[in-house]
Amino acid sequence: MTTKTSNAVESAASGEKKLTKKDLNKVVLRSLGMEWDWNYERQMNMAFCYSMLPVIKKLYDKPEDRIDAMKRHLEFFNTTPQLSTLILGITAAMEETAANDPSFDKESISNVKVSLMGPLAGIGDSFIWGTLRIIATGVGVSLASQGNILGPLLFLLIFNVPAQGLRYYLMHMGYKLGSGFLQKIQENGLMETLTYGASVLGLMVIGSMTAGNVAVNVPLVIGEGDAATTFGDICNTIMPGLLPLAFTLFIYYLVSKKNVKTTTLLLLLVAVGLVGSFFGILGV
Amino acid sequence: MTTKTSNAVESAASGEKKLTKKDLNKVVLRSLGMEWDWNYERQMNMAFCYSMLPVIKKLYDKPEDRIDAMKRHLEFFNTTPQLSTLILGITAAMEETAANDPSFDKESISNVKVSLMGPLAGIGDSFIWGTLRIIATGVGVSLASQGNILGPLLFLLIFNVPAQGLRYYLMHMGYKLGSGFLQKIQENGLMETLTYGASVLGLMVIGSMTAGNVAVNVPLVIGEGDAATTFGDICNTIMPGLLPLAFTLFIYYLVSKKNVKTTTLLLLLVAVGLVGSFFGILGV
Amino acid sequence: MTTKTSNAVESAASGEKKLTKKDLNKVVLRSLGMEWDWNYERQMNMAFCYSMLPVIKKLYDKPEDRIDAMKRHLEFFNTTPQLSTLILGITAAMEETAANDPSFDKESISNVKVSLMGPLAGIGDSFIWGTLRIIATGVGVSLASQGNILGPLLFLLIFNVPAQGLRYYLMHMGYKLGSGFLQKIQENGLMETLTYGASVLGLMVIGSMTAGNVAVNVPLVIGEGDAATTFGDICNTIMPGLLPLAFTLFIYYLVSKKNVKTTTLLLLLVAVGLVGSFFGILGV
Amino acid sequence: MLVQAILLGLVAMLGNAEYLLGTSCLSRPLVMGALTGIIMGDIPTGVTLGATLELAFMGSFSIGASIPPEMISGTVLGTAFTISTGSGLETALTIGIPVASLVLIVKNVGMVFILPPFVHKADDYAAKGDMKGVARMHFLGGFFGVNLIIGLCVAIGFYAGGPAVQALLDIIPEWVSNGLQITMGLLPAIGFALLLNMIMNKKVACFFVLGFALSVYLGIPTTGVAIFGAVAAIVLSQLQHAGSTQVALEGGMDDDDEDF
Amino acid sequence: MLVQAILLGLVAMLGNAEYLLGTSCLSRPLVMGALTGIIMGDIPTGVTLGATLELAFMGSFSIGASIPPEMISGTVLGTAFTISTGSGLETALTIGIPVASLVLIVKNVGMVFILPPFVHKADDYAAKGDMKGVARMHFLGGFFGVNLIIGLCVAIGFYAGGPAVQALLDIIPEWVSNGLQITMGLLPAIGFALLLNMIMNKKVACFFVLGFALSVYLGIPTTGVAIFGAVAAIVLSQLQHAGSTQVALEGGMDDDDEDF
Amino acid sequence: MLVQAILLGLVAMLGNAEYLLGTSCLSRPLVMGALTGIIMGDIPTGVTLGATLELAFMGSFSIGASIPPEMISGTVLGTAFTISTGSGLETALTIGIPVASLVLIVKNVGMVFILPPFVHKADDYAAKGDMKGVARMHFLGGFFGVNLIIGLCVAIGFYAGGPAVQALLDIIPEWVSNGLQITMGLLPAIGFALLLNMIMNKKVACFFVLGFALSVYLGIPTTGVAIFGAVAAIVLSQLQHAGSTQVALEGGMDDDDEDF
Ligand SMILES: OC[C@H]1O[C@H](O)[C@@H](O)[C@@H](O)[C@@H]1O
Ligand SMILES: OC[C@H]1O[C@H](O)[C@@H](O)[C@@H](O)[C@@H]1O
Ligand SMILES: OC[C@H]1O[C@H](O)[C@@H](O)[C@@H](O)[C@@H]1O
Repeated sequence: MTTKTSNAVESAASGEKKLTKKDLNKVVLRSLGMEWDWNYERQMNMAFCYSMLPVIKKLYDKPEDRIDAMKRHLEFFNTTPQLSTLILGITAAMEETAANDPSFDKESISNVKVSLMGPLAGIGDSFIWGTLRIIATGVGVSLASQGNILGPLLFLLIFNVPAQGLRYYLMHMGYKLGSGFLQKIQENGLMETLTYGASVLGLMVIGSMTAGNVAVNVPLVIGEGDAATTFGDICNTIMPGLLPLAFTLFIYYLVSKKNVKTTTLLLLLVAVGLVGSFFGILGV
Repeated sequence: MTTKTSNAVESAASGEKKLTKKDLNKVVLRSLGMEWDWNYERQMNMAFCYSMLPVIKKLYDKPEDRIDAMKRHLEFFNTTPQLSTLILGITAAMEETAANDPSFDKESISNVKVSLMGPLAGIGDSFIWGTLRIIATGVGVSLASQGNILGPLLFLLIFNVPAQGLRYYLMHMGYKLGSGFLQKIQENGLMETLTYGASVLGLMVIGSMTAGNVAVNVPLVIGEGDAATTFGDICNTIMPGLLPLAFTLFIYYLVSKKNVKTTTLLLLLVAVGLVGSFFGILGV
Repeated sequence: MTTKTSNAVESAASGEKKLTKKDLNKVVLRSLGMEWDWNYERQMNMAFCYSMLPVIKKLYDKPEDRIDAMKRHLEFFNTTPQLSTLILGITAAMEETAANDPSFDKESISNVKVSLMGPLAGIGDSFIWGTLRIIATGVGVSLASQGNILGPLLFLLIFNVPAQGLRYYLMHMGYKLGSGFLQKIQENGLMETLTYGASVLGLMVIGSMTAGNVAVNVPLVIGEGDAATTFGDICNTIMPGLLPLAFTLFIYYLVSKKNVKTTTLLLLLVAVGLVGSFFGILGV
Repeated sequence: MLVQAILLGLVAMLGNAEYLLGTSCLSRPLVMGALTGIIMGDIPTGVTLGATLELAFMGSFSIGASIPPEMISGTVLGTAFTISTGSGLETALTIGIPVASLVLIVKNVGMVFILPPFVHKADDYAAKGDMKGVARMHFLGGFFGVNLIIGLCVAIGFYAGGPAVQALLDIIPEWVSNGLQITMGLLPAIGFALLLNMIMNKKVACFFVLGFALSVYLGIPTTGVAIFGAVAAIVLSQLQHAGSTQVALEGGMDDDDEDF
Repeated sequence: MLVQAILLGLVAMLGNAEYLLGTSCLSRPLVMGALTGIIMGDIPTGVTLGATLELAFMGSFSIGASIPPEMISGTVLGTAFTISTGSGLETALTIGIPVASLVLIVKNVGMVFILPPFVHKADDYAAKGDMKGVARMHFLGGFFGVNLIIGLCVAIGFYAGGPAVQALLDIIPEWVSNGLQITMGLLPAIGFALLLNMIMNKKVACFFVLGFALSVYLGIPTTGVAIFGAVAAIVLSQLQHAGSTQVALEGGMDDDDEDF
Repeated sequence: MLVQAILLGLVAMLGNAEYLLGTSCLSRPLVMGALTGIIMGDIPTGVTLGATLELAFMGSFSIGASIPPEMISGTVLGTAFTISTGSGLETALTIGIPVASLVLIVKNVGMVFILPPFVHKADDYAAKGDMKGVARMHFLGGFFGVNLIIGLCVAIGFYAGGPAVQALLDIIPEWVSNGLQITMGLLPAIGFALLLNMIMNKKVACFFVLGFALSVYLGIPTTGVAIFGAVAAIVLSQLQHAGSTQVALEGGMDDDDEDF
């Protein structure tokens, strides 16, 4: 906070860099393409960097600073796209501080990005895909199934008014958070608490979505006659959904411990599906 | 504690004021009318003050002390009536301490009253109205529906033996708490913990009762034909009971932030019901 | 830890006593009879002591030390039998430390035994009896009900491979814990945390098993005609399963506060069952 | 006829006097129905109708400032007319329920216009140190502000007779009676809001939502939520004071004895 | 006949010897039924009856000091008589279940009168430092106190024959057999009470209620409760030690590595 | 015919362009069906088929790296063929669903072989400080790597005609299409694993299991779990910082004001 204030004073004297509302709105606009070139390697990295370009241009003059910043923002990034502006806003604010305060530790920018994108995705996916989309679909389908063209129109409206409104709002809120609350929180050592809380929420949501969206069926028959059961049913006796849970944790293990690439996993799962289907071990 | 003991020593010497069991029983008797003149402005205030009169008379001799005490107990009060004696007991004990120890901060009496009545109401309403009454009704109705006069009699017995027994017991327990445990707790700074725990329990119970007792139906139709749904159903997709929850929180907001009076709210809800019914927006 | 290391150094010099893998395996073998002479007085005490004999023989030379150790291990012991080796392992490691370090407080051995056996039983019973056995039974019955002899065979395999595997594994893990982690934990004052966590889990599991396995039915009719209910149903209105819960807590009270012997309780329950059945108060 | 009317009025006043007698549930239909039966000379029918109306009003009880339908008048008039005309169960319901809504409005008029002056008068007496005055206001306020009104409604209603009451009820269009019923569903929100206002602050607000969510998602009844709530309260209180001396909530002892 | 009786007695003793062989579930009806089938020369029927009785005794298992019905004798006699008389499934149940209750009583006589002397004798040997003596008591106690008794019950029962056993069972009035069954439902409470006595103290008592409530209100099976319990245990342990070095329960490491 | 093929290709590209336009759900069957209807000259049928396919693809959405079936091509071709041949609802489904699985594979070929070079090229530009270059790679990568491919699939598919597409689909044996559907069920695991990789560490891992268990044991939907999760997050954060200054998560204030 003190840094902030003294900077503000400095800024009157020297030429302190300051992002305007217009700059932030440019970022909002660019963020619309957050999933345009989503790739298996670093996911939203290009779109994130592209969204940050106006900020980078405004804040940094020296080429090496710009190169640095671009590299920083070409790193892995992924979150619920409509809410990505929250992190863009926070990041923009932190870049601003960094541009004006040479002693600012730029690594903390990446840290904040990384620590927020996961929980935000967990919460956001549940809200955007699991709730908002379902409501919009409910209304849309109920009209469209009668051939009423209002169906798709209302669908788009109900989905996008809150979603894009949030996108806009979160950018500015993120910027404010980034330059005020978040710095205070970091000074007070509360960042850890915040991430902890967000992780608790995010993980629970991911757990619930895993239960609903990952499907692993093993219709392998055990026993004979009326009393016969399947391997899948026996697993469900231990815990309902044990197989999807174990499978997801296994993939997690491959990703986090064995550093298996996403593309490899993709091909692997196609193979597993085909082989499992061929031998009748896995079912739909 | 030390104050207490030294007071006890003093009392042998000087004329220390001490409430007897008989005094407390008088209060129990008077507490029976706790809801007799329940009013929208300060709810049980008159009955509470009336119940405290024997205590005030016994403990204070000077008119200004009595006036002070009466004013104090004519303030807002509300809790589950059958359990009100818990707070009466605690309050009586604190008045006793106050009467004997001039340095005692009398505001703390009001504080304890206020901080306990809410949680006690939450827990008590659930027990008295939600559980005890339902059990008594169950037995009573099962007999009465055959025309058996034992039905209403057993109903009254099953309800009142525990309810009024509790009323008696809580008075004396409250008095003991107020002169022992509660003071110790206050000295140890545990009062906050106690209120915290009671609030957790009380709020959860109120939340549950809100879910069961507030009814907001919006049968506004959206969509056409087979796929049509109502506004209410869409809200339930987001969260079952979202409307009653939101409505209750809105009323809470009016009460706590806008200081809207209870009488106003009452008239408002009558109006809302009538208007909603007239236009078919709200349903039974 | 420091004690441990300095002992290790000593051991090179003097003749320090050390348990080998072979010794531990002997204990595993003997632990198979953990329930062979289970008795109402001290439950698994004889089998536990018998299992520890090889350890006692190896570690102690002086007769008084051996007598001491035998007495120690003839005390009350009970836990899920297949998992008893965890505690045997820990105990063996602690005896080893005691044998080499005269300043070691031997009472802590009994303390650790006592504080771990309860939570382990709670968790273990749920896993071994509630989960593993049910799965094995499911598979076994589904085959056997067609007369297929594979049913009982698979049943035994599915149950015993994990159960006895665990028995073996836990012995060695227990030994390692007892000579490393557990001592560190005790030094760090984390033992309490560990017991706390284990108790939380153990108690929840016992609570759940109580709900599923204790049956108290009171078919006493209250009311007449169609509206009649039973005493049991009224209790279930307060809380489902209130009677089994209250009954279990009452037995607990007899056991823990009144020190009623298990044999007495046994006879009591037979009497209660017969009398209740005779007068029609209790039902199946 | 007049005597019966007066007696029924007194029964109704006795019902409302439960609030002077320990909130002892005298006003419930189960009790009022039986007493009406005694006055009308047909106890079994009175008791049976009481049971029927009790089930109908099961969900009506007062929480905080939410006042439920005025069951007393509903029950007494519903039961009395059913017995006097010898008609069936439905009559008790079709008269009792709308009467209860209607008299609630009359009762509220009393509580808004008649009762408050007594409350303010009590303040004056207190300021003068007049204990007797405070006590007097307490008794008179409740009597004139509520009790008498209900008695009058019942007595007059019965004296006017079933057809007159029915005619009055028939004037009311359906959307109004529907509207009043909707309001009955909304009213408890005031009670809960006032309770919340007494307890809630930022730190604990989430527990209100938790209790609500437990009920709507898992269908746990309130007693069940109270059990889960008690566990939460105990554990969280312990954690809050971890490190400092722990107090056992139930027993008020300073130390945590292991042998429970 | 005599030979078969002796062999069945040995089968029963083998079943009970599961307690010498790792509590390996040899005594379960599924296994006992199959072995009885072998002795009786009709394996498929033995196996099938074992499966039937296993389902009937599914809920019977020992927790703490609660001893379930003596399934071994019930299964062996029930199966043997069914095969020898060539009757249907029901016979196995109608004989097996009451026999199991009856022999449980006989078994308890052994555990109350015969076993304890061995336990006390072991104390004496220990006091003298006689390891061999302690070991001997261990083996003999289990054998004479329990194992042999069950074997004898089965052998004698089979030798006496189905009608005799049936006659014995028929003497028992219905309220007695009902009463014994009620007792079977109460018995587990002793087991749980003893477990509680080992773990419970004021601080954690609420978790017992929590586990119970989760099961009765939400119908969560025990494994499910164990999962929720594990989460609670981990989180609460962490919180208790917040501030001080946190220990990761699963791995026993001192620090909390972020890359799991 | 050719013109329609090109227009349908453009509609498909517009659908995929939702990822340039705020992930605005343009690609959903509900929207694609309507637009296809416009091009094919039968709006009501297009809208209705869109609704049908929307329901079929309800569970298909992208989480992390799990890519759902390529609904755009499925919807556009399914709808277009149904309208052009005048056949019933089922046609849209029997063509739409397998086409979506098939084109997903083609799309993945693009994402695995065509898109990555653009990503790496962007790194080079960044290293040189060339902002325009980075921006260019962003646009071109998405266009050539994904967008164009989908457009081509649709245009070519429609031009080849229903029978040709059907023939292509018929070649695929059942175990393959089954296998692909199984894979669709497995794919989300990658998405969740990547999310977990971003958040999970030893300390909080149990909450993943908790969320899962709440859903499978109690059937709570994800929003419900989020509500319970929010309560847990708030309470646990508070406890973690108990003692030190407490921060109210929602408002960012330093102190805990009692009047909420
Ligand atoms: O809510 C506490 C309390 O408030 C009012 O006094 C009445 O509604 C009572 O019935 C209730 O118990
Ligand atoms: O409860 C622990 C343990 O107690 C006794 O030893 C037996 O009932 C076992 O079956 C059980 O596992
Ligand atoms: O999970 C976060 C995010 O990951 C990817 O970017 C896509 O699957 C999005 O749909 C999703 O919201």
